[in-house]
Amino acid sequence: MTLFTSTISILVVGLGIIGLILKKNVLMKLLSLNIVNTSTILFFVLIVSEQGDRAPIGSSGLARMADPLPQALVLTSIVINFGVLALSLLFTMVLVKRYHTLDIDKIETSVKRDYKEESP
Amino acid sequence: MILFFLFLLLVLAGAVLIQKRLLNAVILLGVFSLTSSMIYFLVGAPDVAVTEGAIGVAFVTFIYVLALSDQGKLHVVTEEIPPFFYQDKGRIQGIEYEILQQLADQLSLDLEVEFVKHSDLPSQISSRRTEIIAGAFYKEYLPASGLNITLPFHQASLAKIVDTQIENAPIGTLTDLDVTDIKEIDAERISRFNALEDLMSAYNKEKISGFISDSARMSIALNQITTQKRKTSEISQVSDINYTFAIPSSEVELTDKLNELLENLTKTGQLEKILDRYLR
Amino acid sequence: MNINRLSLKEIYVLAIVVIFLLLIIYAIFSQQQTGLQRVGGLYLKKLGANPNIRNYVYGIYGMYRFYDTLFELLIFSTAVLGITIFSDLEESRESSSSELIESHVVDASASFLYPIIFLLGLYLAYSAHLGPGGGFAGGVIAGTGVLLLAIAIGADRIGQLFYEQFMKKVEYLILLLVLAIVLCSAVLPIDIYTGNRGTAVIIIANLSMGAKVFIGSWTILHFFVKHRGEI
Amino acid sequence: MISLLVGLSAYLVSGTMTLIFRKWRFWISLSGWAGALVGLIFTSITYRNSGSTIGSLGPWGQLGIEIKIDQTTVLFLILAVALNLFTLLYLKGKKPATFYSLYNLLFATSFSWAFTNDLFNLYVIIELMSLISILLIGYDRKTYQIYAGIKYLLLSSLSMSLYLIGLAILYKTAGHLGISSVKAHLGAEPEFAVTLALTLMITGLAVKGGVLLFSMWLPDAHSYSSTVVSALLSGMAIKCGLIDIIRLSVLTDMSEALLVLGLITGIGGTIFAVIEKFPKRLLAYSTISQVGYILLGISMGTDLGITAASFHILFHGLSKSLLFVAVGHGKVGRIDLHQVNKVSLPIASKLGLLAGSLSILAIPPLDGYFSKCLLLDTVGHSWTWIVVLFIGLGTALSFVKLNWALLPGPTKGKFRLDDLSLIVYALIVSVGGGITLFFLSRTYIRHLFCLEYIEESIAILLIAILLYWLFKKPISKIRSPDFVFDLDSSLISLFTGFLLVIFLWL
Repeated sequence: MTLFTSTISILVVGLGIIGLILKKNVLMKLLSLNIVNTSTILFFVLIVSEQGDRAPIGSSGLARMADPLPQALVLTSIVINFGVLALSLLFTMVLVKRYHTLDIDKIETSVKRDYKEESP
Repeated sequence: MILFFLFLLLVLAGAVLIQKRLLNAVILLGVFSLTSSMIYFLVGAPDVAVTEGAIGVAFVTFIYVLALSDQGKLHVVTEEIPPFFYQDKGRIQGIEYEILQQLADQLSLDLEVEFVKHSDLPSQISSRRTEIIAGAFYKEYLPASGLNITLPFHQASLAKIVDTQIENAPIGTLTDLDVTDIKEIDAERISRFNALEDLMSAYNKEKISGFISDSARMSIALNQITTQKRKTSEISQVSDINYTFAIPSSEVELTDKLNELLENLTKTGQLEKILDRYLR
Repeated sequence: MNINRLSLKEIYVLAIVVIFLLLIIYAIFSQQQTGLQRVGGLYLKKLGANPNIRNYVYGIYGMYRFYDTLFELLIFSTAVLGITIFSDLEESRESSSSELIESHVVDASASFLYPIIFLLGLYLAYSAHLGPGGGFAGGVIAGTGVLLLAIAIGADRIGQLFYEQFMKKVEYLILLLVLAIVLCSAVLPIDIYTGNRGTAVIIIANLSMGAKVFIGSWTILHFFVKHRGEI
Repeated sequence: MISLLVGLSAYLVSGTMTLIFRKWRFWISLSGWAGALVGLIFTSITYRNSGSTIGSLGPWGQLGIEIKIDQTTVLFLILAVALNLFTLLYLKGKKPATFYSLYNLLFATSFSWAFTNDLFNLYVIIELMSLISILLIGYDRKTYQIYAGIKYLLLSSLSMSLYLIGLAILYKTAGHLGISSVKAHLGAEPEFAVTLALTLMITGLAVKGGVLLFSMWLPDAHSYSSTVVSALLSGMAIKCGLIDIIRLSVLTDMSEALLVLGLITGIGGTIFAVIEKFPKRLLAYSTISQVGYILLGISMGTDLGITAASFHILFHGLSKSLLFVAVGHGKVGRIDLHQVNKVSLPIASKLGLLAGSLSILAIPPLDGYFSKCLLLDTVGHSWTWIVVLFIGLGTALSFVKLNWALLPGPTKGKFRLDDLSLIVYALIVSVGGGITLFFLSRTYIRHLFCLEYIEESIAILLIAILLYWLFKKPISKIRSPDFVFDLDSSLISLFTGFLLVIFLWL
């Protein structure tokens, strides 16, 4: 059971990576990066989970408890991905304020033009 | 049960990537995080479900929507002036509209047009929402400072129609025309009208002996003159004007993008085709 | 990225990603199911003995690996620091209008809803060791509660109401408090998490994390409200 | 464990205090540095008398986070503390308070990075390091800096997700997070899943560590950012990725994968460096080629290889940051080396330039010589020895080109105080080789000074000068390709690198 669930979450990671590389719009790249991060976290939790796990809370209960360690680690990486996202959105905002376009190629050409124009 | 949500996840990820509008993509991303939070709950990880729900669904979507709330719009402020920019049966048409639409597609933005009366055009420039001012705009048209003038897209002339019989009545013109610097008309004999219709009605009732207007409106004005008036009035060239767009000087990037577009439109001859469709 | 006219680069990218996926899927399937006891099981046994903590996930990130959570707080405060560094960007065009949405429905519902949201945030923050939730989820939910208020009353008035400048300083003092907790738990010979003192330390750690994330998330939201509509 | 906490809390306290007491930001950072010095002394004492130890943070034994103190830790801490002192004296309160807070947080991460032996803690610290260096890169808010920041952020975030996938697979098999306990549970012959997991983790670290195919963000990030930031990034932030590759190399034998990576990085880096015409970008490319050296050292798999790599991390960090500050101090970061001649430079940056380049070219008295010879020792007389010499020749060529344009010009500007810190640091770099006494036995060092290595390095320098003098014109004709370092192509090269490593390893 866990094999299927983790393979599907890996497929979502692959989809996110394809979007990240092929999309020309900077914001779409950020969205697909967000997809990659969320599905990697999902993969981490799913790969160690078994059928019918119980939440690792409280003492009693017969069913097998889910492994608490990946859940504790994943909490940290959710916050990390949020931090990365907030900063990259901030930087995109600064770029769009200057260049009025979200297309990565146009941004790259005008960045190189600005760098050459600005005398040392 | 989990497999259903996982396939939903796959479909949502694909949907996010295919979206054309960014706002839809962001909302779908929110749903994507919500499904993943649901899966966490089913797998027995409530802690992660709550955190993913709080941060992944609510906060991230808020930030995206806030940053995007005015996503990618090109604001155009214009006066309704056929054949340049006018609404016909709910559909916006006109020479300038087609040019700006091509610019918007190039910048992958949506064109948002705001029709406004001539009097509050200066106030529009000050409010920082406008990016382009259109509507048969030419240099003498609006002495507002802080405007970049783009390349002209259409040469035309300022024409004057005079009714030979009436001598002493003042010359009428539209309020927006800045005709003070044209030599042969002395300033005080000009009466200003703020709309084309009452200028024409004044001319038909001989309140004014003639009027000056740019050639674009001249073509509309001509068919409003009553037939017997047409016999006694003749048209004379006053000075040539070229129609351009005006962009607030802070938007340097936008100005040279528009100039670029105008250049290759004239080169490819598309501009001529648009002008033919509307003017000739 | 339409399917029928794929350029060479797109084909190459698709090929790489497909190989990448196949490798990982093969690795997942080829992995022998090691029945051996993972360290997670060890945590469960050890935490079962500690009466103070019922939520074992908190037991790991709140007690055993609190050093990770310290760095997580550092990451969140770096993000907030980055936002404050860039906060003197000139404002966006729309932010001239103070309220986001001028409608009485929002005002009425905001004044009714925000206490509930704060309560939920507070509950999740301080009860992290008993049930699901945690400092981060609680702080962020309270942050969104303040956003609801900002929508109703207007971001700048919330700014003064909230003494932003003072709060920014408090935020960094809380970081030092959390650092002190890490130092005590690592250096002191006695295990500070057992007995009544344990619950006190846990509640202090939870509430300080919740407060820090709350202030940080409001700073981020205030920045994005001030600079909305840029992209 | 105490020394880690001492140093870390010193930097964290000074990092937060600079935001609260903004006026005394220089003195607070200096006190942070003092705390770190105490931490360094503690570590070296524990290392001196008890060798490389593995402990855990907190009283919880195996359940806590694993910490390791070994030669790499001590050497990297010496680098971090020295860099901190030098850049702090050079900065001396010129920047606003938030810059100092980020500066101290960056050193806090590098301090705790040297100690961790826990795979997930590594992930958290790498992410913190990348967030802070992105803010430092984009600090002056120039658009090209912001662009370099976004490219770095996207690449490092993607690579860290790959690292997390690798960690997930590894955790499922090994069940533990600490490297030593993972090694105990892994068993002799690792199966395919574990090899794949380790490759994914190596990819994540290689993106951070400046390996050519993976970190295409490096030339932009290091050449666009301001002087002190590029010195810190090139000198220290890059080394963190390499230290972790050293830590992970303990798990399985991945020598020939690292060997090939080292060759590609070394040769590619030098070729780009020779062609490049902007000084700062040339230094960034030469950082990549030096990373190739370090990878070669690690790939040998012997203890001597690890020592050679750690020493090279220290000495290259010192001299490269000296070079970046010297170039930045003279404000010649962006002049065109091919066209311009007779550039006027202040005396301090000339001295710094000379000391830095000689040390990297491994001229005997300076410190680069020691690490290069250690590397030559580990490599022995196999074919990699020729490759190492070839990379040395390429580096020599690029540095001759750099000094050819910058050194002979007149010196301008009167002697200022912050020049003094530059000159003092140049002296430290040149005489820094003495640190090896602290680690290696006296006889071994006398062996290092044997004739064969000395004439080798001098011969390389002379050949390079001759070559440059002959081929001055054609070199300046070649235009370095820019498209390779765009965002999309760097993402693609990341995955190509990954597939290369996995196929090498199978």
